[in-house]
Amino acid sequence: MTPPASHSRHAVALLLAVLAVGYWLASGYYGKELVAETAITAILAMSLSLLVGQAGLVSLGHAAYFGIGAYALAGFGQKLGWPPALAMAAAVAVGALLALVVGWVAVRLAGVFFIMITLAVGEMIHAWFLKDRSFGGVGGMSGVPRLDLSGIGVDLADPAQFALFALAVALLVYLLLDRLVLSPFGQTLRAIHQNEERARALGCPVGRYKLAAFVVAGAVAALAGTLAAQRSAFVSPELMTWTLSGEILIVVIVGGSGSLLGVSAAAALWIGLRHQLSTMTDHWMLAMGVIFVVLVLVAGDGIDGALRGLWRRIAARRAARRAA
Amino acid sequence: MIIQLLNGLQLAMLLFLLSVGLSVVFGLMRFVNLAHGTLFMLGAFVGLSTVEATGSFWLALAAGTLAAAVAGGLLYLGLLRRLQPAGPLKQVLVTFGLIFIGLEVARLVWGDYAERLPGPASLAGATEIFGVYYPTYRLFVIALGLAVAALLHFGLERTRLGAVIRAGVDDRTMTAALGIDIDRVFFAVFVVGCALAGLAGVVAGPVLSVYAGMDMGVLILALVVVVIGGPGSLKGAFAGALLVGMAETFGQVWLPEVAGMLLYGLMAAVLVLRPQGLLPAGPRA
Amino acid sequence: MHKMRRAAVRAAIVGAAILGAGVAGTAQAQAPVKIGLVLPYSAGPFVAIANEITDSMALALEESGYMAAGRKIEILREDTTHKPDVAQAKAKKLVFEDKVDMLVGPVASAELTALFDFAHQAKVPLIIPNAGDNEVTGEKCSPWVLRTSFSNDQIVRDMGRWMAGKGFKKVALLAFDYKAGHQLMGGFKKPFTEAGGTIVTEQYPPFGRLSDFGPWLGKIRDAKPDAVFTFFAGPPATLLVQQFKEFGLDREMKLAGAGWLVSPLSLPSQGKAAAGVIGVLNYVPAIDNPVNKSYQERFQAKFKRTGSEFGAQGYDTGKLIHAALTQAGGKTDDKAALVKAMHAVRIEGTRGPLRIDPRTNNVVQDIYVFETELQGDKVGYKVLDRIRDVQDPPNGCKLGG
Amino acid sequence: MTAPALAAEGLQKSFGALEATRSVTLAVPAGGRHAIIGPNGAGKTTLFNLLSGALMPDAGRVLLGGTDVTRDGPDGRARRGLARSFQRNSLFPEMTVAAALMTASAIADGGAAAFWRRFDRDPARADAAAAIAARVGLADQLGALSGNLAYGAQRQLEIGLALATRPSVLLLDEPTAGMSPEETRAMLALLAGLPRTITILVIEHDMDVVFDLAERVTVLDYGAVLLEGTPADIRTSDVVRRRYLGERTQ
Repeated sequence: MTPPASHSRHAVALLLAVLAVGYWLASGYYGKELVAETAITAILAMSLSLLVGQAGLVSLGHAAYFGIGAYALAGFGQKLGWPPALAMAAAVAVGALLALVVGWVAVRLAGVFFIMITLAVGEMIHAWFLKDRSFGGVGGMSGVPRLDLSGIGVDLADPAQFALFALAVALLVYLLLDRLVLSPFGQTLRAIHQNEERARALGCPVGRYKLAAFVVAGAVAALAGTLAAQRSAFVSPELMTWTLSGEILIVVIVGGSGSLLGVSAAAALWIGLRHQLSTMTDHWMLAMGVIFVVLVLVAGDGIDGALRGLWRRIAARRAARRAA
Repeated sequence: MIIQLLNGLQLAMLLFLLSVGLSVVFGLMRFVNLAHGTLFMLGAFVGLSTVEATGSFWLALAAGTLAAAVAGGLLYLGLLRRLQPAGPLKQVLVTFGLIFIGLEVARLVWGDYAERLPGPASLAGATEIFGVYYPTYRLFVIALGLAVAALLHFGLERTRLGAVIRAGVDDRTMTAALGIDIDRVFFAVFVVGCALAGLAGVVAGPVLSVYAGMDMGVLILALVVVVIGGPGSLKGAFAGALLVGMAETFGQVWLPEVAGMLLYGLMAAVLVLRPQGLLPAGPRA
Repeated sequence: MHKMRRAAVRAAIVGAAILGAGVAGTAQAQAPVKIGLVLPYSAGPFVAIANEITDSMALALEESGYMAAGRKIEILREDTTHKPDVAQAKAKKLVFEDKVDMLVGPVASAELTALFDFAHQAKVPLIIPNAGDNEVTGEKCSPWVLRTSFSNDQIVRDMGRWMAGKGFKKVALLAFDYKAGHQLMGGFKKPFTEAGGTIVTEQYPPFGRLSDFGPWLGKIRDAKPDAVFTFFAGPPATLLVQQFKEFGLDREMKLAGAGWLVSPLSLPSQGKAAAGVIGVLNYVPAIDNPVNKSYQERFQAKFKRTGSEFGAQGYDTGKLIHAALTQAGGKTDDKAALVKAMHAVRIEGTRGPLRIDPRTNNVVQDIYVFETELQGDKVGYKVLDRIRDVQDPPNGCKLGG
Repeated sequence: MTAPALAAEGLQKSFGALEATRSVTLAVPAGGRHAIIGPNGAGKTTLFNLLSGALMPDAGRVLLGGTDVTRDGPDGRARRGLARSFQRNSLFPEMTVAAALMTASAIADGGAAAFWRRFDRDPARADAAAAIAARVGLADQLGALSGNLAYGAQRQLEIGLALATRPSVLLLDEPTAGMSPEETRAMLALLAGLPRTITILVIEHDMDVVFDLAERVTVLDYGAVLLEGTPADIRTSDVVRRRYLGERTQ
C-alpha cells in the first residue's frame, strides 16, 4: 500500500510522540513502565512491519531475533564484560547474522511454508535457550548491564528515564525505517510483494531483496531485544516464545501491516489493553482473544486503513464545502 | 529396546489421529487451523467431565469426539467460511486468536488443576508382549490409531466421497467446475478432522493428563508432522506421525542434549529439501 | 491513573470485610501496613499455587483481623501474568507508587531472578513464599531477600542418608533438565553416595515438553534399581505416578521423590496409583500439631479441599509477617529494623517451629519423610520420620548477623 | 558479422512424455523484427519461456548478443537487456502508472538498491517514465492506479514496463490478445514505431500483426520448426497452408 503524503505522516508521528510523552508525564510509576514496554514493542512491531507490510513475508518466529538480541547483550555485556555500548552493537549484529543464516534458507519458500519455517526456527532457538544452563536455562539470567549515559546526565537504571530513552530510540527507528520504506529499496520490496514474477522478469534478484529485508528486520528486532534486556536487567526464554511472535504479528496486522505508525499505535493499544484488562480480571486473555478475532474480521487493513479512511473522508468533506 | 519402539509407535498413533485432520484440511483449503490443538483440548476436557459424570470411558470417547466435531462445525460456519476469500493469512490469524479464547474458556469451566482422565477398567494394568510388560491402554491407542488409519485409507481411496476429496486437494477450481459442491465436501472434511482431534484428546487423556494449556505443545508437534509428512495426504500424515513419534521418543533417550532441537531441525530440513513433504498429496502438491 | 489503583482498593475492601469479625480496638488514624503480593494469577502453570498462597495467607491474617500492633494490614495483589518483565514492573509499581512496606512472591524461578535484583537495589524486604533456588540464600544472598518456604538442598539433604539407612542401595534419579531439577538431584546424590548408596542412572528429560515418560521409565527398568528418586510437580507429577504403575515398575522398585510428587494438588488426579510413594518435604497435611489442625479445618471448610504445602507456606508466611510487625511495634518505615524483627521472631507454624536464620535469611524448619497409603477409598499420608530444625550452612552467604 | 541479438541453438524441452520443444534453432539479428506463429499447442509459449528464462531447457543453448545465458534465470537475462511482456497482464496493481514505470526502470538500472534516497523525489526518473508513458499512449493516466486501468490500457502498460528497462531485446507474448480492432491498430503503430536499437521477437496468432510487423517468421508445428522465412515465403508456402493457413483462410 503506497504511504500517504509525507507531511501528514510526520504530523501523525509527532502526535503519537506527544501523546506518549503526555501519558508519561501524567502517569505514575507503572505508567512509565508501560511507556517503556510500548516503545520496545513498537520497535519490534515496526521491524516486523517491514517484513509483512512491505515485502509480504509473514513471519511467525520474529520473537527469536528479539530474544537473541537480549541474550547476546547479556552474553557480551555480562558474561564477557564488554562495555555496554559495544555489547549492544554486537548484539544487533548477532541478530542480523542469525537473520542472514535463517533468511538465506527461508526466502526460498513462499506463503504458508515460509510461516512454518519461521515458526520452526523460532521454536528451535527457544528450545535451545530453555535448556542451555550457561544462560540460566528456564530461570533466565540477571545482571544485564545498561548503557552508561551519565555523560549526558541520564541514568537508565531509573525506569522513568529509561522510558524516555526507549521512546527516543523508537522515534529514531521510525525515522530510519520510514526513509527505508520510501527509498527505491522499499519501493522494490513493495513491487515484489504485489507481483514477484513481474519484478523478477524486470531483472530484480528477488531472493536477495527479500533476504536484505529479513536481515534488516532481524537487526531492528535484536535492537528492541537489547532494550528489553536493559529495561529489566534480565533475560529469560519468555522473550522468545512463539506466543510473543504471534502477539507481535497480531499487532502488525491490526495496525495495518504496511504502516509504521499504524503498527506503533496498535502496539500502544495492545499493551494498554492487556494491562487494563489484567487489572480487571484474571481471564484477560479471553477478552484479548475476542477483541483480536473481531479486529481481524472487521478491520480491512487495520488501524492504518481506518486512519486513512478517516483522512480521505475529512478531505472529501472539506473539498465539498469549498465547492458548495 | 522394545519398550521404546512401542512408546514411539503409541506417540505416533496419537499424533496421527491429531494431525490427519489438520493435514487434509491444509491440503484442501491451503490454510493451517492453529485452533486444532484447542479442539484436541476440548475433546479431552469433555471426555473428562463425561467420565466423572457417567464413569464410562467409552461414553467419554464418543462425547469428546462429538463435542470437537460440533465446535469445529460452528467454527467453520461462523468464522472460517467467511474468511475463505480473504486468503490464508487472515484465517491463520483468526485461529491464532481462538487459541487465547479456548485456553481461557477451558480455565473458566474446568479450572487450573491437572486431572487424569481414567482409562477404562478393562484396559488397566500391563500385558506381556514380545517378552516385556507394556501398559494395555497404550496397546489400545496403537490399535485405535491403526484402525482409524485403515478406515480413512479405505474411505479416501475406495469411496466416491474419497475421490472427490482427492480431486479437491489436487485442483480445487477444476473439481468445483465439475459441478461438485466443493464447499459442502470441505465442510464435511473439516468437521471429520476436528472430530478426530477430539478423539485424540480423549485418547491422550490417560497418557498426557488433562489441563488448561495442554494444546500448545501438542499443536507444535502436529504442525511438524503435517509439514514433514506432506500436507494434504493421508499417507503423508501417517508417515510423518511415525517419523516424529520415533524421533521424539528415541531422541529424548539417546540424544537428550539435542532432543529439544531435533524435531524442529528435522522440520526445517524437510521444508528446505522437499517443501512438498515426504509423501505429498496429488502429483502436483 | 486512579484506574490502576482500583484493583488494590478492591483487595483492601475484601480485607476490611473480614475485619468486621475482628477485634474492636481503637484503630489509630495510622496509615495501614501495605504488603504487595506479586504472584502469577492469570497465565502459566502456577495459577493454582498463586491462589493457594494468597488464600492461606488471608486465613492467617484473619486471625488478627488484619491488625498488628494497632495498625491495619492491607494486601495489594498484582498479577505477573507469568512473565518475568511484568513481575519486575509490577514490583516497581508496588514499591514506588503504592509505597508497600514489603513484597511477597513470586512462584517461578524466572520471575524470582527478575525480582531479586530489584528488591536488593530498592532495599525493600522481599519474602519468598515458594521458589527454592539454593543460590538466593547461598552465595547470591541479599540482606533484603528472606525465604519462608524452603531451599532445594534443605528438602533433600537428609533424604540420602535416610534411604540408605532403610536398605535402598541402588537408586535411579529422574528430574526435568533445569536448575531446580539439578539442585534437588545433586542435594540427594552426595549424602546418599557418602552413605554407601550407588546411583544407577541419572536422567534429565527436557523441561517444558510434556510428551510422555515412557522412554525414561524403560531405561530405569533396565537399570534394575531398588528405588527411583524424582522431582516433579503439577501435571508432570500426575503423569509420572500413573505411568510408573502402568509400566509395572511398582512391582520391581519403590517410587520416591521430593514431596510435591504426591502433593494434595495432584492426589485427586492420581487416584490409587499415588499409594505407596515415599516423599520428603517441609509439610505434610497429616502433621500432628494444633496450628496445622486448625489451618486444615478452616481451609477445608472454606475451599472444600485439603490445604497443600503451598497453602501451608502461605499461612506460615502470614503468621511470620504478623509476628514480625508486632515485634517491630507496627513501625515499618525503617526497613532494616523490619528485617531484624523477622530474624528475632519464632513462631509455631503449620510445619512446627519456624524461624528465619539471620546468617542466610532462609527459614529453619523441620523436614518430614512420609509415605502415601490407602486410607479407606482415598489416598492419605503417614508421617514416617521428622528431622528437626534443618538449617542451611551459609554456603558463601556473607550476611553474618 | 556481429552476433545475433538473440539466438537459440537446438533447444529441447519435454514434460514427461510430451516433447514441447524439439531442437529449435533460430537467430534474430540486432534491430530485427521476428515473429513465431503456430497453431495452439505448437509449443510457442514453451519456447517463449525457454527464451525468457522462466523455463530451463533439457538441452540446447540460448544466447543473448553472443553470450550464453542458458543458465541465467529471468532476472539474470533481464539484467543483460532482455525484456518480456506477459500474455495475461502482470502488473503492480496498487502502484500508479508513473510509480510502476519508475520502479521498472529503477530495478533494471540497479537504482533500486539505493536505500537512503527518496524514491518519489527523483525528477530524472519521473521524466523518463513520463516519456515512456507517452510512447505507449498512457500520458494522460500517469496518476491512475495500474489495477484500475481499462484492459486495453493495461496491455499498453504491460509493454511500457518492458520498455522502461531500456531493453536491447524485447519478447512480446501475444501483445494484441483480447484487443478491439482499433486498439490492435494502435498497438501495431506503437510497436512499429519502436527504434531499431531494440530487437523484437513476437508470438502472435493474429496474421495481420505478423505480416505487418515481422521481417522474418518461424512457423512452429508440434514443437519443431516447420519453416522459417520472410512473411511472403510463409504466405505462399503450400506446406504451411496445408498444415496451418489452409484450414483457416477462405
